[in-house]
Amino acid sequence: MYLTEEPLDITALLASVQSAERGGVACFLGTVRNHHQGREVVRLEYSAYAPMVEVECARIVAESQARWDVKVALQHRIGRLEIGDAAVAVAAASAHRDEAFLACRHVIEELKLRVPIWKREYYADGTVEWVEAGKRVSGEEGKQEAVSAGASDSSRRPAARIHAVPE
Amino acid sequence: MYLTEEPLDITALLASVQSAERGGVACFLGTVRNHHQGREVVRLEYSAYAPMVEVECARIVAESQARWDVKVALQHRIGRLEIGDAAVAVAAASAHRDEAFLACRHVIEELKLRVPIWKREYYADGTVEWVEAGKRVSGEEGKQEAVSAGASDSSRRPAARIHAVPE
Amino acid sequence: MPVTAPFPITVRVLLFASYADTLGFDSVELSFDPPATVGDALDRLRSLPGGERLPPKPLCAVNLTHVRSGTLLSGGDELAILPPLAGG
Amino acid sequence: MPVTAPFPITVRVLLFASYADTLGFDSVELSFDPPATVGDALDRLRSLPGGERLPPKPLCAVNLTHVRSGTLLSGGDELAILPPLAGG
Repeated sequence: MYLTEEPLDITALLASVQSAERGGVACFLGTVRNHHQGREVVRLEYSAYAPMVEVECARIVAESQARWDVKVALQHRIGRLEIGDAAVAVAAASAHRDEAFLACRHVIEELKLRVPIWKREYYADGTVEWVEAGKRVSGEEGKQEAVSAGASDSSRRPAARIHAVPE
Repeated sequence: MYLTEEPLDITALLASVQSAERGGVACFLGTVRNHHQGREVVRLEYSAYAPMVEVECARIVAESQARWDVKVALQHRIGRLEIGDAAVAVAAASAHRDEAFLACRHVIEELKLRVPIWKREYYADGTVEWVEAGKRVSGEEGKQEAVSAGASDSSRRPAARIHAVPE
Repeated sequence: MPVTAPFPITVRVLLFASYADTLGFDSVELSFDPPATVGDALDRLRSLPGGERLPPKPLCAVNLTHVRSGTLLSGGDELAILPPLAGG
Repeated sequence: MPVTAPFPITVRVLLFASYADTLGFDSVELSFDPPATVGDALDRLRSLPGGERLPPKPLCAVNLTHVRSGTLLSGGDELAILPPLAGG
């Protein structure tokens, strides 16, 4: 399982790729920051299209292991996360550290591009917003693929889309 | 202290660089392999010019933190290590994962080039040899800087330099 | 030879995150006369309240695989409309 | 003006790993009439038993800093001759 609601266990992830043949292990940890675009974040909530996360992560792992002489592991946490919590962890072990670094970097980049996970930020001012590839979803700031790009009548776009806290 | 005789504590190293502002942590772990150039290794012994290790590691950390917006930590273990034990660990945390990866990679490369640490491999056949940047020190295989390059009288070079186990 | 009338196909459409908020639901079954593409399903969604705010080319997946909007749908497909991803 | 005879300087030389094995010791004090360089100290080591097997340009450090062989030595310096590094 690539998705978990439990705190990520980095030691276990590292152990899962290490072996006596693979002496170099590169890893990456993405943790929850306390700020985003100048606003104070108090916590996050990650949600996912879980079955596709499993399939897409398995593809990324298989592609990386075919491309480099590595063993790769990754995990992404969903649900409620606090500041400093690890949201994602990637580990890549190889006999050659160059390949370990390349594979580790590749996996985190592909994960961000391909794996269906979404993040909702809870701000200190009480508002809550979906975050989309580094942008908040709001009427004027959304990029092409963000909600709101379809309508040309700007009166239909709220200045900022405030989402309710989920049930 | 960058040198330790104790097992490396990866979790503590990661925690030492993480913060609420730095969401991306890249790390590298170098562990003891069970083979080297086709020979079975049973364990290693690392030794060091300890005062210079401390100074040189501090320089590498300072240089990396000046060059990128990162916090860096590293540790190298010395003494007797078994197969699978972590010999070196590097962690670099940044608000930007690109910088975390670059700094982490830089630190491990610089460490290998600059930090005075040596490794002696103990083989399954009972022999023991110093390892120098991926080469064993032996009469015919040593590279330019290895012991033995000075003498032109090949009769003075042992076919393979077998070192005694240290006291 | 007589032309057989196409049998309508039904696909399940899943919406996530901001798109589910925008449309007000996270799952719906839509029926189409084949051939129907992912783009056709998107057009149908755009005709629903809030659907006009979907972007021109959202990320889409059919049966857990990323697809382009020209991809043909088959009966029983699971079509997911994916807001910009924010994992990691 | 009279020429003052140079006062000899003493440096501590440290050998590590394979070099210590080769020379048979890991520390020695050497004295020189200044000016003396790292290269002069290496030449002195090469005149000792086993010293002929030191490479032409070993890595050297003075007072915990990597230096080139042309570096001038001062009294009290700690000169370390470093076999090829194998950390990591």
